[in-house]
Amino acid sequence: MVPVEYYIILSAILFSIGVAGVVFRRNPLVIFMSIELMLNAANLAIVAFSSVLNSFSGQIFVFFVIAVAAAEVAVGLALIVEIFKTKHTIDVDQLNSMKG
Amino acid sequence: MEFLLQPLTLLTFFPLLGVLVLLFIPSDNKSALRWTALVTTLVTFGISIWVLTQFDASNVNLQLAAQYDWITVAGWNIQYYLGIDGLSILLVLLTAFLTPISILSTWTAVEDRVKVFMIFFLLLEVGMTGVFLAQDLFLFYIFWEFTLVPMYFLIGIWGGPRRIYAAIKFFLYTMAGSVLMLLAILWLGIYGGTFSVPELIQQGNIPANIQWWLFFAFAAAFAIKVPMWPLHSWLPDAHVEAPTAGSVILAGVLLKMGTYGFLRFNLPLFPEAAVRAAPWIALLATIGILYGAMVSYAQSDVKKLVAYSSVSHLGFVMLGLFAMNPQGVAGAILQMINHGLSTGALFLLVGMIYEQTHTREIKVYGGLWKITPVFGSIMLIVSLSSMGLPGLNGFVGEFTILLGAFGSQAIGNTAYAILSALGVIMAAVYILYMFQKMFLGPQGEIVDEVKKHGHALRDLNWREIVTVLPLLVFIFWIGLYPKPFFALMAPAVENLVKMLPLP
Amino acid sequence: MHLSETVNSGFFFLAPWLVFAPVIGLLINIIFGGWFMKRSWGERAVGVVASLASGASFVVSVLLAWSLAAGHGEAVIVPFLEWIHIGSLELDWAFRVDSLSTTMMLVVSGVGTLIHIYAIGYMHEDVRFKGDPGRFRRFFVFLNLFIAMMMILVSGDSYLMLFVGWEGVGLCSFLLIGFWYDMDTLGRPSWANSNAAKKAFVTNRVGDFGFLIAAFIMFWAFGSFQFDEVFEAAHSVAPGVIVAITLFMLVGVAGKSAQIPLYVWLPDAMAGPTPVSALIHAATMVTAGVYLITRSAELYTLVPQAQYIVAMTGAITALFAATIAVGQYDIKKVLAYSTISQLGFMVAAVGMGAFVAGMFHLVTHAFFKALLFLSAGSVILGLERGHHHAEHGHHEEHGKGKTKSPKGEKEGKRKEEHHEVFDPGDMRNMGGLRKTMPVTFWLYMIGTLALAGIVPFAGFWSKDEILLDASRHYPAVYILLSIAAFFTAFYMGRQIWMVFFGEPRHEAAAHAEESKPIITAPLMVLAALSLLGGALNLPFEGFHQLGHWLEYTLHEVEALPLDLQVAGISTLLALAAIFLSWLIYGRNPLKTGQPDPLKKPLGFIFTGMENKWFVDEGYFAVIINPFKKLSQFLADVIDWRFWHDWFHDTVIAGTYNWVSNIGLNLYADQKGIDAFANWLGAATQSISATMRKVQNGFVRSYALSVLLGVVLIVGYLILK
Amino acid sequence: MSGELILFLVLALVAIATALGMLLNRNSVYSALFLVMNFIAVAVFYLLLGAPFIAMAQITVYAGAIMVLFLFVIMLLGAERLPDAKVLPRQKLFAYGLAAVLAAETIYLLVTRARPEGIVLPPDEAANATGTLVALGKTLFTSYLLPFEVTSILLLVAMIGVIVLVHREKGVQK
Repeated sequence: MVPVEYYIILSAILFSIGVAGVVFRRNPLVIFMSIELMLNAANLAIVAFSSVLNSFSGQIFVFFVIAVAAAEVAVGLALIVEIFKTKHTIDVDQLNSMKG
Repeated sequence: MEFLLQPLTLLTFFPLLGVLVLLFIPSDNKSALRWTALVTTLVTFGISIWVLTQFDASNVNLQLAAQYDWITVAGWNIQYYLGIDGLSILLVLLTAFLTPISILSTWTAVEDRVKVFMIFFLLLEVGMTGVFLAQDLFLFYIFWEFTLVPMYFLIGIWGGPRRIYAAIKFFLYTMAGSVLMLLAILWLGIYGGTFSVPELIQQGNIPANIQWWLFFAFAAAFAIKVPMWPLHSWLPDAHVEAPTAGSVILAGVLLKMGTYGFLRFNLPLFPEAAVRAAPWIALLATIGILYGAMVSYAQSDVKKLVAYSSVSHLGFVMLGLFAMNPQGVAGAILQMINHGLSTGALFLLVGMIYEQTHTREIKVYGGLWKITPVFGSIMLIVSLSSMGLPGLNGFVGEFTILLGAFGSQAIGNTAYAILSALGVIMAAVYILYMFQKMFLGPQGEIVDEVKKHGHALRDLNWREIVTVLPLLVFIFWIGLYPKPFFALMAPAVENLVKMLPLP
Repeated sequence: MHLSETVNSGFFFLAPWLVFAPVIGLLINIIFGGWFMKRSWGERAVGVVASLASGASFVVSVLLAWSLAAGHGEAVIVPFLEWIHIGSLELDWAFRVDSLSTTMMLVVSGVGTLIHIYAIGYMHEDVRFKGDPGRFRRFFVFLNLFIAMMMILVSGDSYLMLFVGWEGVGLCSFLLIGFWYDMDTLGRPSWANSNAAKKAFVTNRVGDFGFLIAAFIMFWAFGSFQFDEVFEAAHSVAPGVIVAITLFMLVGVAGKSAQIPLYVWLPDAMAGPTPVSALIHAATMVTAGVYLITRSAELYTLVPQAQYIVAMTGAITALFAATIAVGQYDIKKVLAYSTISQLGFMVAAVGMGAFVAGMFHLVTHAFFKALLFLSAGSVILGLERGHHHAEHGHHEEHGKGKTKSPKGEKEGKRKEEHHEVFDPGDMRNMGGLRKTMPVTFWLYMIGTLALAGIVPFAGFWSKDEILLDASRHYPAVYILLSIAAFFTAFYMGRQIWMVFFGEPRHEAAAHAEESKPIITAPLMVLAALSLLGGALNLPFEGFHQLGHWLEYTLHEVEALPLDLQVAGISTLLALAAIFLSWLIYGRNPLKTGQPDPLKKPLGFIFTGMENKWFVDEGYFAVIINPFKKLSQFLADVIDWRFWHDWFHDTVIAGTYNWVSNIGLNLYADQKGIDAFANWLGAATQSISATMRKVQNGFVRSYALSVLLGVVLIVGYLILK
Repeated sequence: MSGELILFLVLALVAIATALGMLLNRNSVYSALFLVMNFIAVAVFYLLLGAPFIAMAQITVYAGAIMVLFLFVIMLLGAERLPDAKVLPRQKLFAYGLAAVLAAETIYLLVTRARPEGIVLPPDEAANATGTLVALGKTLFTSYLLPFEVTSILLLVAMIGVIVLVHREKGVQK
C-alpha cells in the first residue's frame, strides 16, 4: 500500500547523498562508493516503476546495471591501485596534473 | 553472423580483429606485433579483392549494400548503411593496398611503442575504409571524425620535433571544417527525414538557395581536407612532422577523403549549387596547381616539397571533378589513385633515405644515384610518374582531367585548363629540381657525414624494394593499360554526370 | 579503323615489335646485365644485345616498308591496345604503317643500329676515361629505351600516341644528356651536365605544353585524336580553330626540334656522350617536330597564314643558329648549332608545304650529321688517347693511369698549369689531325661536304630542293636560307681547317691515335649513305622516288625539276664560303693560344656569336630568375611567413587564445559567473572564489561544476 | 497506516541514515560498512517491490562481492583515513547545498512531472514470486539474449583489463 512517490522520493534523497559524496570527499574509494550509492538509488527507482507498470523490463535493466557496476568497480579499483603505485597517494586533490 | 559476414562490413571491421589479437601480444615482441599487423592488413586487402570480384562495374547503383536501422528515434532515421559503387571502389582498394605497404615501411623505422602504433594504424584503416563505404551521412560523419584520432596520435607520438604542434593543428583544422558539415548533415537529416545518401539524392528537392549554404558547409570540411588553396596551411606541418607511414597514408588516403567527399556528396546532393560553384572551384584549383608547384620549387626540405606538390596535384583532382564531364571526373578519380601511388611512393622513398641520413635538407644530398643505383632508379620512375610522364600513371589522370576541364561546360572557360597545363611544366621544374639536387650532380656532403658515423650509405634492401615494388607495378599498369580502371568507374561516372544540370 | 582488314596480309602484324624488340633488349640488359658485366665479355654482350634489339627493330621496319610497297602504299593501321576509354574519349594504341612513318622508322632504327654498334666501341673507352665503367650497361638501356620511344612516336596512329613517344624521347634525352650526371663535360665534379639535362627536359616540357593545348583544341573541335578522323573533320571546322591548333603545335615543334625560341637546350645537350648527340640530338629525336608537321600536312595546308609563320620560324632559326656556329670553339657545339640551323631548313621546308623536301633533308641530314657527330666523337677519343699517352710520358713517376682522378689533377696543377683542364672537344687544342687520324679525317670530309651542300653529296640534293621550293613561293625564306647555307659552308670549312690542318696546337693532338674499326666501320656505312643518299630523290624526271613514296601518305606532292640557277647559286655560295674559310683559317693556321682571326675584324659581332647572342643570359634574366624569385617569395614570404606563421598562428590561434584567456577568463569567468552567483543568491563571494579556480586541476571542483550544471539544468526544466 | 507503510518508513530511515553514515564518516572502512547496510536495506525494498531476484543479486553482488572488494582495496592501500588538507575549503558546503537543491529539484520534477500513479502492490499480490522468477529468466534469455551476452563480454573485458592494469612484468620495478 505504499504510494510509488515514496520510493521515488527515497531514491532522490539517496542519489543526492551520493552526489554530495562524489563532490566533496577526497578519498577516491569513498567517491567510488558514492557512485555505487547513486547507481543503487537509480535502481531503486527503476524497480519501483517496474512494479507499478507491472513489467519485467525494469528488473532486467537493473540486472544489467548491477552487472555493469560490477565491471566498473573492478576496473576502477584497479586504476586506483595503479595510481597509488605510481603516485604513492590516492588523495584526489594531489592528482591535479590536469591543472590548466 | 550474417551481419558480420557481409563483404563490406567484413572489409571495414576486419582490422579490429587484428587489434584484438595485438592486444594479447606482449609489447616487447616487436616482430610478432609487426607481422600480426601486416597479416591483418594483407587479409583486409584480400577481402577488398574479393569485394572487387563481387563488384559489377556496369551497375551504377550501390552494390553489396549492408543496410540496417541503427538509431530511429523521434523522426531521426539513422542507418548503418554501407555500399560500394564505381565512384568509391578504387579508393577502397587503394586504402586496403596502401595500408600494408605503410606497415611494411615501419618495419625498422618505428621501434618505439610498436604495439600502440600498430593498433592506431589498424584503427585508422577501419576509419578510412568506413569513410569510403558509408552511405549514411551520420555514419559517414562518425567514420570521418574517427580517422582523426589515430592520425592525431600517429603524428603526435611518432612524429618529428614539432609533432605536437603539427598534430594539434591537423586535428583542429579538420575538426573546424567538420563542424559546419555536421550542421549541414543534421539539417539534411531533419529536412529529408533520412540520413541515407541515395534516398536524399532521390528526393532531390532541396531549394536552390539552401543548397548553396549546404554546399558551402560540406565544401568547407572537404576543402580543408583536400586541401584546397588557400586552406592548405596545415598540410606541410602535418606531412613534415608525421612519420613516414603516416605521411604515406595522409597523402595517399586521407587527402582523398576530401576529394571523395566532393564527389560523393557535393556533386549529387547539391547539383545546382555545384554547377554554380564550378567556375569558382576551378579558379581555386588552378591557383592551387600553380601556387603549389611554385612554392614546392622553393622548398629546401624534401618532405615539404612533396607536401606542396600534393597541393598542386590535388588541384588537378578538384579541377577534374568540377569539369563535370566524364573525362574530367573519371580523370579526377584516377588521379586520386595516382596521387596516392606516386606521392605515397615518394614519401616512402624519402623516408627510406631519411632513416639513414636523418636529414631532409635537399642541399646536403647530391650524386646519390651513383651510390645507390636501385634507389635512384626507383626514385626516378616515381618522380616521373608524379610529373605526369606518358606511359606512367600520372599522365593518364592529368591528361584526362585537363582534357575534360578544357571542354567543360560547367567551368565554361578554357583559360583554367590552359593555366593548369602550365602546372605540368612547373611540375617538371620542381620534380627535376628535387631529383637533380638529390641524385645527380657531385657527391653531397651527407655521404661523408654518414660515413663518419661508421656506416656508408647503403642501397635499398629487399624489404624496402618489396615495399615499393607493388606501387611501381601499379604506376606502370595504370600508365600503360588504364582501361580496367576506367571500366570500373565509367558507368557510375557517366551516371553522375548525367544528373548534373549543366548550363 | 577502316583499313585494318589488310593487317593480315604481309608483315604488318609485326608492327608492335618495332617497340617491343628494343624493350626486350633493355629488359634483358636490366635483368641480366649486372650478371653480364661481371664477366670479361660482359660489355660486349650488353652492347650486342642492345644492338640486336635495335637491329630487330630495323628488320621489322624493312619488312613493313616492303609489305607496304607490295600493298601499293596504302596506309595500314595495326590496332594493338585500347588505352583510355571514357565518355566520348576513345584513345587506342594502334600502329600506323604508311610511307611517311616507315620512312621515319627506317631512319631511326637504321641510324640507331649503326650508332649502337659505334657506341660499343666508343663507350668502352669513354667510361674508362670518365672513371666509371659500371655505367656502360646503363647507357645501352637508355639507348634502347630511346629507340622504343622513338618508334612509338613515329608509328602511333593518333596525336596522343605520338605525344606519348614525344615525351618519352624527351625523357631519354634527359637521361642521356645527364648520363655523366656527376661531372661536367671535362669530367670535373660539377652540376653542369645535370643542369643541361634538366634544361633540356624543362624546355621540352614547354613545347609539350603547346602540343597538349593543341591536342585539347583538337579533341573538342574534332572529337578524336586519330589522324584520319582529325583530317577528315578538319575540313568542316572554322579555319581559326585550325590556326590555333597548328600554332600551338608549332610551340611543341619548337621545343622538340630546337627552333626559336626554344632551341637553347640543344647546344647544352652536347653534354651527353657523343653517340647520344649523334642519335638523339642530330639524327632522330630532334627531327620529330619536322615529322609532326609533315604528319599534320593536311591541317597545315588548310591555313596558309600558319604555314607562313612556320616557314619563317624555320628560316630565321636556320640563319640565327648558323651565325652562332661560326663563333664556337667546341667541335660538338659547332655541330649542335649546325643541327639547329639544319632543323631550321627542314621546318622552313615543311612550313612552305614542301613536305617531301623537308623529309628528304631530314633523311640525308640524319646520315651526314650522324656521321659528323660520330667522327667528332672519334676525334675526341683520339685526343683523349693522345692526352692519356702524353700524360704517361710526362708523369711516369706518378704512375697514375687515370688522368681524371682528383689527386692526379691536383698534382698536375702543381706541376704544369695547362694539363689541369684539358678539353678534348676544344678545337683550339686540335690541329693537324689529318695525319694522325686519316680515316676519321676522310670520313669527316665527306660529312662536311654533304652538309655544306657540294655536288654530288646527299646534302646538296636535299638542301637544293628546299631552296628551290623557297625560291618559287617564299622569297624571304629563300634569302634567309641562302645566307644560312653560306654560313653553313663557312663554319664547316673553319672546322675542317682548325681540326685537321695546320700543326697540332696541343701535345694531345700530336699524340692522337686513330680509332678502332668498331668505331670507324659504322662511320663508313654512314659516309656511304651521305655520299649516295641523294639518290633517294634526284630531281630528274623519272626519279623522285622519295616523293612518290611519300605521295601515298601526303597525296599531293609537287615534284620540281632541277633548277640550274638555284642549284648554281647555292653551290657557288658554298664554294665561296669554303674558300673564305680557307683564307682565314686554312692559309695561316691557328697558333697555340692565338685568338680567333675573326675576332678583330668583326669585333662585337663575333663576341655575340661566341656568346650565343646572350640568349641564355636573356632567358635567365627574363624568365628563370624571376620565376625563382617569385617562387621563393611565394614560399617564404606569402606562404610561410604570412599565411602559415602570421595568419594561422598569430591571427587565428592568437585570437582564439586571446578570446579564451582574456575574454572568458577575465570577463565571463569573473563577471559572468559572479552574476550567476548573485542570481543564485547564495554565498556570492565564496562561490565566485571557488569558481574562479575553474581550471585548478582538482577533479572535485570539476565534479562540482558538473553538479552545478545539473542543478541549473534541472532548475531550468522545472521553471520552464 | 498499514504495516507495509510502516516497514517502508523504517527501512527508508535506515537507508538514509546509513547513506549519510557513509558520506560523513572519515574512516573509509566504516563508510564501506555503512554502505553494506544501505545495500541490504535497498535489497529489502526490492523484496517489497516484488523483485526477489534483484534483491538476491543485490545482496550477493553488491553487498557481498563488490563491497568486499572495496574493503580489500582499502586495507591494501592503507587508505582508511586521508590526512587533513585545507584545499578547497568550501567544497563541502557547496556539495551539501547543491545536493540538497538537487534532491529537491529531482523530487519535485519526478513527482509532479512524471506523475507516477498507482500504488505498489504487496509482494505476494503483485505476482507469484516463483512465477516472476521463471518469467524473468525466460525474458532474459529470449528477448534480452544479445544484451545479456554483451554483458558477459563486458565482464570478461573488465577482468582482462584489471589483470593488465595491475599486472607487473617480471623484473620491471618502479
